[in-house]
Amino acid sequence: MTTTPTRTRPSASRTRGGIGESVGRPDGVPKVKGEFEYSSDLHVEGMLWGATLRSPHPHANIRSIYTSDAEAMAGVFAVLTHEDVPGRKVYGMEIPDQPVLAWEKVRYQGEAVALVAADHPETARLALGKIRVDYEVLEPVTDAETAMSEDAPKLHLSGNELRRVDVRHGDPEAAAEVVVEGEYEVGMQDQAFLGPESGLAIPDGEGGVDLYISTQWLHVDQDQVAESLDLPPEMVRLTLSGVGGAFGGREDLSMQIHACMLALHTSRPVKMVYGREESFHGHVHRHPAKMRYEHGATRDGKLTYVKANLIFDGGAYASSSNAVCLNAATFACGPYDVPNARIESHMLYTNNPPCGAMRGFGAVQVCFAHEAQMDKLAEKLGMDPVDLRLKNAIEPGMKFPFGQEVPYPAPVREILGRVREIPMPDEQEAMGRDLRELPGGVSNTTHGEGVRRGVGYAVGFKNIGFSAGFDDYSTARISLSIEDGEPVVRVYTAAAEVGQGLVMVQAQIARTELGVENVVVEAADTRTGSAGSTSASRQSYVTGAAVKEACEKVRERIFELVRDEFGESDELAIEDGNIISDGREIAPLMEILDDGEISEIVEFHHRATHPLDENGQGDAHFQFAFAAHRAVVEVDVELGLVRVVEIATTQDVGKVINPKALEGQIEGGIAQGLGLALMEEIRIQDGEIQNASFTDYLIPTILDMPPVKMEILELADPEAPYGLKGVGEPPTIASTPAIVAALRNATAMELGRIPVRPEHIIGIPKKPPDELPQPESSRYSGIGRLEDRRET
Amino acid sequence: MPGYDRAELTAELKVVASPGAERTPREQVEAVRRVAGDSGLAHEAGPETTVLAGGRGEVLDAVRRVVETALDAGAHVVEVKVEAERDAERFGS
Amino acid sequence: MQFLQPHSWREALEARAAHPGARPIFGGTDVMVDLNFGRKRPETVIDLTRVPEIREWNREDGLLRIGAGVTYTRAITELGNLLPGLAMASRTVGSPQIRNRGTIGGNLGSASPAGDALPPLYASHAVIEVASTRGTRRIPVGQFIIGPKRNVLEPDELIIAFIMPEAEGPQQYAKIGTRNAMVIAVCSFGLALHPESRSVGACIGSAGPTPIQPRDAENFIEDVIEEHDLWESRAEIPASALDRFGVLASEAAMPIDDVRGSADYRRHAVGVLARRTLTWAWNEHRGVAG
Amino acid sequence: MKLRLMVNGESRETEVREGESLLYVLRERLGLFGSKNACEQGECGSCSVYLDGELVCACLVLAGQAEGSEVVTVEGLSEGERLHPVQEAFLEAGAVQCGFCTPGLIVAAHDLLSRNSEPTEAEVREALAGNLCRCTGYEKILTAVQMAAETTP
Repeated sequence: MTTTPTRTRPSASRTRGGIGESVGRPDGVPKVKGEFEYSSDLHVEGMLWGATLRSPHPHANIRSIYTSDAEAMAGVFAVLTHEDVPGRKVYGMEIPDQPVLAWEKVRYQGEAVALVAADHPETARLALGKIRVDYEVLEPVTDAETAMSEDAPKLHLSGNELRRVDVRHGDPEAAAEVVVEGEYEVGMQDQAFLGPESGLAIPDGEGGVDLYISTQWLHVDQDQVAESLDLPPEMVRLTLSGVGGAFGGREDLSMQIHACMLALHTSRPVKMVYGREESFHGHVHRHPAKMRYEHGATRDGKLTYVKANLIFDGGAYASSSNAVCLNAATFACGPYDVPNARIESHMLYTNNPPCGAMRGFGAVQVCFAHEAQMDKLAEKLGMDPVDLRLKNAIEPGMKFPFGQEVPYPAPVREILGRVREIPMPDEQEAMGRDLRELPGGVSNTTHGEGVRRGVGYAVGFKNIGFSAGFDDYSTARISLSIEDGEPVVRVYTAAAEVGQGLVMVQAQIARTELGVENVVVEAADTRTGSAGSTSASRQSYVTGAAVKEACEKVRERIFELVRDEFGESDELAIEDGNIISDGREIAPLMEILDDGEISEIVEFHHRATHPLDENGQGDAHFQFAFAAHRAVVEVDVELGLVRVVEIATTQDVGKVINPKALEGQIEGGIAQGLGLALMEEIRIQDGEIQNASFTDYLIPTILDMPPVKMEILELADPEAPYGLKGVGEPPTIASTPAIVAALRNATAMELGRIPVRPEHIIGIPKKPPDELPQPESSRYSGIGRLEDRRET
Repeated sequence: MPGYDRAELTAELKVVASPGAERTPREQVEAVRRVAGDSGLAHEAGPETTVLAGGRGEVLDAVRRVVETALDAGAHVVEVKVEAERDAERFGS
Repeated sequence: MQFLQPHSWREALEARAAHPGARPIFGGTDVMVDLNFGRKRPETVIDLTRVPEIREWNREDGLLRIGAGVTYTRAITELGNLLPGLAMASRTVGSPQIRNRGTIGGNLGSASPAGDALPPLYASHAVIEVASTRGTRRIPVGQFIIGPKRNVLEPDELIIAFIMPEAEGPQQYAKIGTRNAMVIAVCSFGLALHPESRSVGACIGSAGPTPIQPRDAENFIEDVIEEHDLWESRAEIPASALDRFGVLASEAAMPIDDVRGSADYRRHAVGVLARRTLTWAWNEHRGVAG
Repeated sequence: MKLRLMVNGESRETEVREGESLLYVLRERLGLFGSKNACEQGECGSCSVYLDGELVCACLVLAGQAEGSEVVTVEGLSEGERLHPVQEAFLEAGAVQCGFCTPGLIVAAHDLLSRNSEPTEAEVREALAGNLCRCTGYEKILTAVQMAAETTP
């Protein structure tokens, strides 16, 4: 019984595979056959292998680098340092502050110091061991508070405070009848995409280079690579290679400049592939945060004010920290009507690994805090937590604390009400169950003892697309032609498909608009104009709109041809490759086009957004997406082990483009939210990552993920193509606080820090380890330590 | 250098330290770095290079102060490259 | 790096004698991780997957003699009834892929305190048989592992088998992990009831430099069972005795703080696991569900 | 050193370095890129292959250990254009997003169904617990395996 894709909604045209259908992935067959080429699979004759020497010290000066031994090794073709950077020696998403290769100073463990190209990865690795770097090790600045203090060492010329965003709204000193305070902390989560950073750089023999790469934004890579190679952008051509997931972790550069430098230096193709340990050091992570909140309300539960002090650890370099700092400030209060607010959002440099974009981008951190506060307030008021949220839910026409009017649709009330209506999973007798349905699973830690059930709710929201004045436009070229007797539409964009299904959405839009079934979405490369970043849940909206408008232009030109030839005046349409005029078939496309090609390019710019003023006021965002979650958990309160029984969610998506792909985004986002709630954290001690491997950085397995019940709302956004909203990030925002709320419900513990560890659930106080375990004697988890690599 | 909140103006200043001056090349670079740092816009961009990133007005003021400091410290040559962000004019200015 | 692939046990011993300290490899679940991560790259590796003798297990004068090459999957499918404790522990190891290759001999070779197969061997007083061209010797498991990742194997010796009694009473194994699959033990506890010898075997895993047998806890509960003549009556063990057993077990633990868990938590959890596994095993002995 | 083995029904021979894993040999020497290198530690399952009929992580098998063995990779499960029911089901159910975990999951699901043709949901979860996926949240993968179980004769 194979289920055929049910057509949930009559698509605009009878052409199959349009908007609203669960169309399959065009790259699906090669992916299930293991023939899809990812950037780590690239192979070309005569290619060399690149490798990166990384600093073992979180903070040190470099006195000198000796490369002669490595250069002398057989099979080594190049050993490069900062002196070999042809152009600008620094790069960065917003501020050029990160060295391509360190020269004077290293600011985080894992920072790139030198490069090697060799004929075998093993040779390259051994060559790294032969490069001697004379470090003067310095005391690292290991947390954001220390970095803020006056006497902390200045990690960058202009000090350690990278950015501060204040939001002042109404009178934050307004009196309140009931006040709740709280301190909240979010650990450093990793994107943990499965495909390692990788790519292949091929010199074109005329000083230029072609780079095949996994990334989220070809053009921002191209600009930074061209700048550091001192080449005009046209001589640095990037093509998207198969991407093994991204979640924000591929927006910054990893090996792009490095591979191109090695390729140009050796005049040989160079492939670079990070292993998992190097990947943990080689990309940015989600910003850890320390947050202090104070909520004031009336006795009957109406919010009076919200005060929040947010401190983010941006790590050694800026990446996209500025934008995360702003996002957090604008979403600090949650989707509630808050008459008075004072928010301070601080972004600090430290010697910890650099942090940047990860799915949720600043909204995840503050949502954990404001939803915990709402539960604390509800408890103090003796109110049901959902009723308290409903009473304060923000609505279109109101003003966000940062001054922007809430645009329609903003269904906070509807999604909260509905998630509560979704039927609860039936209660199971704890004793005598199959081990796999108990906390601890087959590790046999309980047969039902200590198991308590908890239920928790949370609602979150975020901006879709880029904000505060940044114009993240997208470019699309559509070409319609006849190929061996068949009308074919080719879609050209530079938009990165990282697994989210954009290739399907682009094809569905083209089929819906042009009534042609045979649509080919071409490989993304920098020959087409920028499509902006595949992040901020924005591609279906912005690139979708560019594709839609370009198709409309092509369609209009066809109709002009039809009118010239047939003089038709009334409404024309194209269905199944034929021109239709109110039901009557006039002519097949082939006749109109014969062997010509119609091609149009569109650069779509969404509504302009504006920077915030010094009081944090401004129309900073152009679309908002909302999602509510309910989590049911079972906790073994004696051991602190957790089983998530079920997650129910309601989300407003404006218009369902591809039902199955939407469900995949929601279920995948919830899995990452669950991971942050229960197990995911990069543990750092004195600036050093303790768990740079999948052995100790745990992401949810299939045995950790509960069934998901979801209800989708389709309230069309008038400004968006087909009324759609971005869907990628909302599932990761409120799923985490919903799970923690359920844990609090089951255990009555404070749980102010995520990920929640068993120690927190059973109330073992968090105290620093009495003595640091010595490397050999008693440290059992040897894996994931950079120093061990230097023993060989 | 596109990104999220891109700086409207980026200025790259490279001090070509002159060996004969009172102050050593090292001191010339340090002097430049200190005054650049005080502008709140500066990052190191190479052994002798500093980059200033920010709004048009503040960057140009800082460039002037940095060049003056370099000359006072004995350097004869300061290479300056100023780059306006392609879409700068759309910055609601 | 030299790769040797003996096809008989004799050949394997000769290879090991010729290259003292050469690293044996069977499932590769530990050796290969070090190799892939470029850490310990041994001079010589001896692949034991083609040596038939260590893949067998049989009965030998009333005891089970299990080859070092028996994988976790086979421990589950073939030894599930004979050694339920070891089978339970094997089921918590890694994943199907890991269990199909990883061996109990490998666990003994790595001697990691977090090795899942180890507590059941301690709880049933297993003996490890090692051999070299000079001869064979047998070492009780408690004396075989002497420190984190260190055992008493001589540079020219290989582990051939481990010998332990078939389960004569209920056995249990429980392990704490911060995820419901594929986790290295934060701490674990193995327990075996031996009604015929009127003794209780227990072992703490991953909460000390080596697996630890909590002698005081064992002796205490054996005395309680004797005093109330519970082996025969199969009556309930008083709750206070079960709790005391847990306290004594946690006092025997010597945990550290590391990335997987804090020392205080490990101490607490060992106590809870000890009490619960004893409760389940005793209920099974009494023929009561739960 | 020389390595001779059967891969997807064909006998192959290639020169390997002693320290290389079977995964490296499959990918870089035999051009079979279907098995993936997400962790090279046996923690992610993206390199799952059959070795002499057993589901294993190819990254944890030393190349020499596969001498004379029979290896089946994801590329060996479909015949030409005809997909195996498990592959068909993964597409049908929407269980593929970035697809980096897909090859390992398909081999693991193939192994499960060959041993247990009607697995319960709990059995499917335990059998696939060694295959990490970061995009899908596993729901559609469970649906795909149930669908494949129903169609496999």
